[in-house]
Amino acid sequence: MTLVGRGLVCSYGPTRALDGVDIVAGGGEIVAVVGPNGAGKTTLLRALSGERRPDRGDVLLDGSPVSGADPGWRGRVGLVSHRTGLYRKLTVAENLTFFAALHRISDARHAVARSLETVGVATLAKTRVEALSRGQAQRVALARSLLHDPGILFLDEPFTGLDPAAAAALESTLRARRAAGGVIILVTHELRRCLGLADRVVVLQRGHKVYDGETGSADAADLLRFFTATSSDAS
Amino acid sequence: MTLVGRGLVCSYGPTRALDGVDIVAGGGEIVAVVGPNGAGKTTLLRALSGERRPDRGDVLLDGSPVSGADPGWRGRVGLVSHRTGLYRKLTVAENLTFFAALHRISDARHAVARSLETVGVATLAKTRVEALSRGQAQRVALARSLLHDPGILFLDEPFTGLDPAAAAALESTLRARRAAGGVIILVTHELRRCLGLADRVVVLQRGHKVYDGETGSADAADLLRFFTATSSDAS
Amino acid sequence: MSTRARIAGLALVTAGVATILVTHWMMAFWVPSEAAQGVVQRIFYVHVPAAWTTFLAVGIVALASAVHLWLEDERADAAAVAAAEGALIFGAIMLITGPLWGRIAWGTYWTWEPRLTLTLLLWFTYLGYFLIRGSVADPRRGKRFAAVVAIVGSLNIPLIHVSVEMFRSLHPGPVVIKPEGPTLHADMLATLLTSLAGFTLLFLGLFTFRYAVERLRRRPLPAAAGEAGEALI
Amino acid sequence: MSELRRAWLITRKDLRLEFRTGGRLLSMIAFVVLAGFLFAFALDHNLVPGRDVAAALIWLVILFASTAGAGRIFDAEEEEGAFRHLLLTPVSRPAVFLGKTMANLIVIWLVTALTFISLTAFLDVRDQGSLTAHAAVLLPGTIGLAATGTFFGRMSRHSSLGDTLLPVLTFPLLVPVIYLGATSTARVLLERPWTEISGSVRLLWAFAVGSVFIGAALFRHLTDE
Amino acid sequence: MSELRRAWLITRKDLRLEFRTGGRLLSMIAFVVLAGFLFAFALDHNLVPGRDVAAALIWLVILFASTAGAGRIFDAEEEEGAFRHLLLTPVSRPAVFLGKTMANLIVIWLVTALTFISLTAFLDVRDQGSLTAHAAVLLPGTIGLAATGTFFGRMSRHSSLGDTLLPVLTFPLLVPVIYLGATSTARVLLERPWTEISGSVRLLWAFAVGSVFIGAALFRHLTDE
Ligand code: HEM
Ligand SMILES: Nc1ncnc2c1ncn2[C@@H]1O[C@H](COP(=O)(O)OP(=O)(O)OP(=O)(O)O)[C@@H](O)[C@H]1O
Ligand SMILES: Nc1ncnc2c1ncn2[C@@H]1O[C@H](COP(=O)(O)OP(=O)(O)OP(=O)(O)O)[C@@H](O)[C@H]1O
Ligand SMILES: [Mg+2]
Ligand SMILES: [Mg+2]
Repeated sequence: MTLVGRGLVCSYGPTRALDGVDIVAGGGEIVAVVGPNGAGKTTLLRALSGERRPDRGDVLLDGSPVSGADPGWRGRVGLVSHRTGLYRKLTVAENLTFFAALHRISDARHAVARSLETVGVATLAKTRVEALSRGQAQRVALARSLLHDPGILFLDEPFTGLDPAAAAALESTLRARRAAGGVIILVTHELRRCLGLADRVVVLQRGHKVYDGETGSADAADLLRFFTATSSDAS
Repeated sequence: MTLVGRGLVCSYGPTRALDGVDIVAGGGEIVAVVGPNGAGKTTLLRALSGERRPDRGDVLLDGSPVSGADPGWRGRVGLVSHRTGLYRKLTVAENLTFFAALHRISDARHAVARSLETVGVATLAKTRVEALSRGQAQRVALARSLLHDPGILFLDEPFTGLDPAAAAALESTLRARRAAGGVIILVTHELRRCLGLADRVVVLQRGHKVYDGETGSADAADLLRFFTATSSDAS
Repeated sequence: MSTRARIAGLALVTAGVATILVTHWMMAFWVPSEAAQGVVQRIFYVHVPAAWTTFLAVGIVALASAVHLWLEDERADAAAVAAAEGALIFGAIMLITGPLWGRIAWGTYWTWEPRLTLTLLLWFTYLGYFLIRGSVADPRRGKRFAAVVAIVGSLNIPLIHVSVEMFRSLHPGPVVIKPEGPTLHADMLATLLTSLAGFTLLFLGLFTFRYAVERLRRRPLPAAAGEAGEALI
Repeated sequence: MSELRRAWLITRKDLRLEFRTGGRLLSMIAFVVLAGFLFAFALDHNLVPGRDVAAALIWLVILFASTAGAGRIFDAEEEEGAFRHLLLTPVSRPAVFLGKTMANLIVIWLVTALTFISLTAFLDVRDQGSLTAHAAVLLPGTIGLAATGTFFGRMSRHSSLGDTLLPVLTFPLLVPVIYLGATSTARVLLERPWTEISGSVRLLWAFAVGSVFIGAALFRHLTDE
Repeated sequence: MSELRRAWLITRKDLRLEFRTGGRLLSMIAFVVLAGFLFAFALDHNLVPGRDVAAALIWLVILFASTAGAGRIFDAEEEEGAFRHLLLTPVSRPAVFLGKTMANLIVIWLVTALTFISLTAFLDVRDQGSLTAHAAVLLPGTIGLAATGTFFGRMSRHSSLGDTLLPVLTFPLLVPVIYLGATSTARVLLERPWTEISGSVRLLWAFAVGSVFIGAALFRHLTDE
């Protein structure tokens, strides 16, 4: 399984958030996407997941184009975004059960319980989301993205608000999914963590890809310098 | 200048989010508050800032009680919270000018320009907040909290969404404010950063304070182990 | 404090009940019947004092609530709660006697005309007063919230009073409280005032009792060791 | 079949949110009852019999419920950005549209029922017209308005231009519906024979079926970027 | 003085948000014009002259504007949690209340003006009553409704049960206002002498002043926890 973004261009009105970005993510690989604020990372995930059709370029899975209009594709994708994407007035369990049903999960109750277990909030199942702390809500958002066991995961700063234990648990979950052959694209600002966790790192800057390489290679340290040196302004 | 929270108890219905917490923060000191998700860190900031009156206990500044009902106190406080607290349909400059005027800042235009400069989003002044990336919005939220040059800063995971450059800039801003004698209370999950930056660290767990000590002392390493070991569940 | 309150409450309730018994005697044997309605009109001596006592109680709730909001004094809140219960009780008497009278005078128990509707809403507001205290998560916030409800709800009283003139209304207009002075037979007025005195005394007695009980309930319990230690910090 | 079940899941979720929030429903209830009061007291019943304004008032309230609903039906979806996650599940766009329309419709029905009660209480519009006949007129009318509300509600969320365009777009659609509905209801109130009404009702059904189908078919253009 | 200036800043900010969002204003405009249409077509003008329902309709629309506004006036504040930051500035609570009430009021005025235009166009209510007299009635009425709307709008945000109580609390306050307003406007339409109206207008002013003052005084209990 290989996910490819080819020549992706995305604009918001006059702003070109992505300006011809190519990205490849193989199965069993964690690709980290880093870059200064406003570089276009979130936009890249939106384009890859099919949420937003790119103005130019296409997204291919194993060579054939995919689109957000295709339910088959949507069923294989998991997403964590900047906001939790939960209904505040519903309880944790109601939220997850709802999404599980839309994902046609047969044994929804069991899937919900298991995914809550994974992120360590099983005892909060009957709490309304509005009564959760930031980190608890983030855990539930993670649980939702894993609910249907998606082959392809898009994670936009998933460590936001997680305490060290939850972050470690998430890391090991991601490692396990990598071992199972999943495609994982991870946006983060924590360079240390991403160098430890990811197999490859892509650096975006003003909508362009400026670096793409293995994290193990010697370039990694350069990358860190390179990245911190050039990102002094977010605009 | 010394800010003291004494015997703070805060409940949300049956949930006791804070259960008798004492905290002291002197001028020229950065106090980090850490702890697992749901430990009560955000609630502690809400109680200290006067946004929520504690069920029991009180908050004292230099020995005299303060309350959110007192405009004088509110004028001295800066706050960054989990959400940006900006108006999405207003531009960055409109947001900041509005808050500057409510803070009775005489030269609002200049103050706004300067604080946008500090966080590196000066060129985005005329952009609406809804068109910002997560990190750009976080920078604006930081600019707002610094606008009126507050003596007391409450920062709830202020590094969320910031790229390494912005995070470094924030660290140096905080150091400068510490040098100027400000009180800074910083909630974060990034232990490494907080050990490097803060003078003292307070660990909360299930609404109780379980540790309080200098970051420089030998206990810091223990603390790290202690904290990561006991925070396996958020609920 | 609490013994004194008990004695005062008992005295007031006794006086109230005695006066009400006198009223009943007056109603039964002394006061002349009204020309148009006959005997039925005598329910007037229960209905109107009940209404006015309700107003008094609501006034006390609003006043005490305002004081509570202003000074955050627990005693004011206790007084508000005690008076609010009185408002519910005497409001219920008014809302029961009114329809009974209406069944005979108007041929219907109830109609959606302004005074009746507003009176019913007034009663619901003070039912809500209790619901809200219990249902807001933070009890202190619940109290303040209820106080706001009580104050806003009390604005209803002047409206109820003038509603008869403002709208086309079935309900009779003022016969006692009006600029020209009462237009009521002297004996009827005397009976009414006696009854009013009885209701007021009874209300004040119940109020004193309930206030004392509320104060007792809120006194911090002789706490377990841990609790007490915590309170000392 | 199973897409219909999923649509129903969305309806149930929306209704749950609606009842837990309360805001919209309660402000409508307040509005309906106050409207009843207002017309009951403000009109001189010797000059204007309640029945004559009842039909217009019923449709005004239905219009209000669907107008107010149109903007708000997507509020809870956007609160924490849940809608993009909903759209990222394999659920089909017509199912999303139907689910939301159904939720909208049920709220409109509740408000309509309340309007009848309020009118009976305040305007003395009692025992006028058979309930079946009223339902026969209201059913297609409310379905049409609910579907249009959902569609344009999403449209106004979707683009800032859509918002400004909204009245311009909705008017030509809504005016005939409201007109047909109000005149039919007035005739039902006067207990006129069904043949006088059936033509309008047929048109209302055409509008209802049309807006549901067209809405379901076009909805994906409002959700997929 | 300077608190008033700050209140005005809040008003300006709210209006700016209102116009940039458009939703509320536009759905009200749609509603107003459709209401005009509806009554124009639905009523038999030989039986019911437009003038007789015009007064009730005007007040119904004002009521709608303030009811719909009541819940929504705090929506933009909560979208990204801005309100707690606003409350954390040294601005006084009465200033916040006044600022929001003023914004609410201006929107209500716009909608009212539009209603007059729409009624003139559709119901043939032309040249009836002097504009000054209409304004003299509408001014206190709308002030009172705007203040009540702001107050209860915040209250319903604050507690879940408060929401359920809302209609019960608002009714007794709103019913007399609506009634006084509608009857006075009707008399202005009939060009009755001012003495027939002045009593009601005085009561409306009492309500307006009372609700602004009480709202300003109690608002802090709805904002500070
Ligand atoms: C059906 C439910 C009724 C309710 C809720 C009700 C309520 C009230 C209230 C609240 C008052 C006090 C008003 C004030 O003094 O400002 C009052 C007074 C009075 N009611 Fe009723 N009432 C009802 C039925 C009736 C009926 C059927 C009659 C007689 C036909 C009646 C006759 C009176 C009279 C004579 C007064 C004293 C008026 C005055 O002097 O102010 N009521 N009622
Ligand atoms: N809805 C929008 N409308 C207009 N411009 C937008 C919008 N969203 C993002 N942008 C702009 O597009 C650019 C890229 O945004 P994007 O959110 O992809 O950045 P990012 O790399 O995710 O940044 P961050 O690290 O801050 O999350 C930024 O300049 C931003 O201002
Ligand atoms: N509005 C609320 N209603 C009810 N319970 C709440 C509410 N907010 C927080 N809680 C509960 O109070 C506890 C403390 O929450 P708080 O937000 O203070 O935690 P935190 O330490 O900031 O956690 P995090 O690291 O996840 O941000 C949690 O158990 C949470 O579920
Ligand atoms: Mg981003
Ligand atoms: Mg927190």
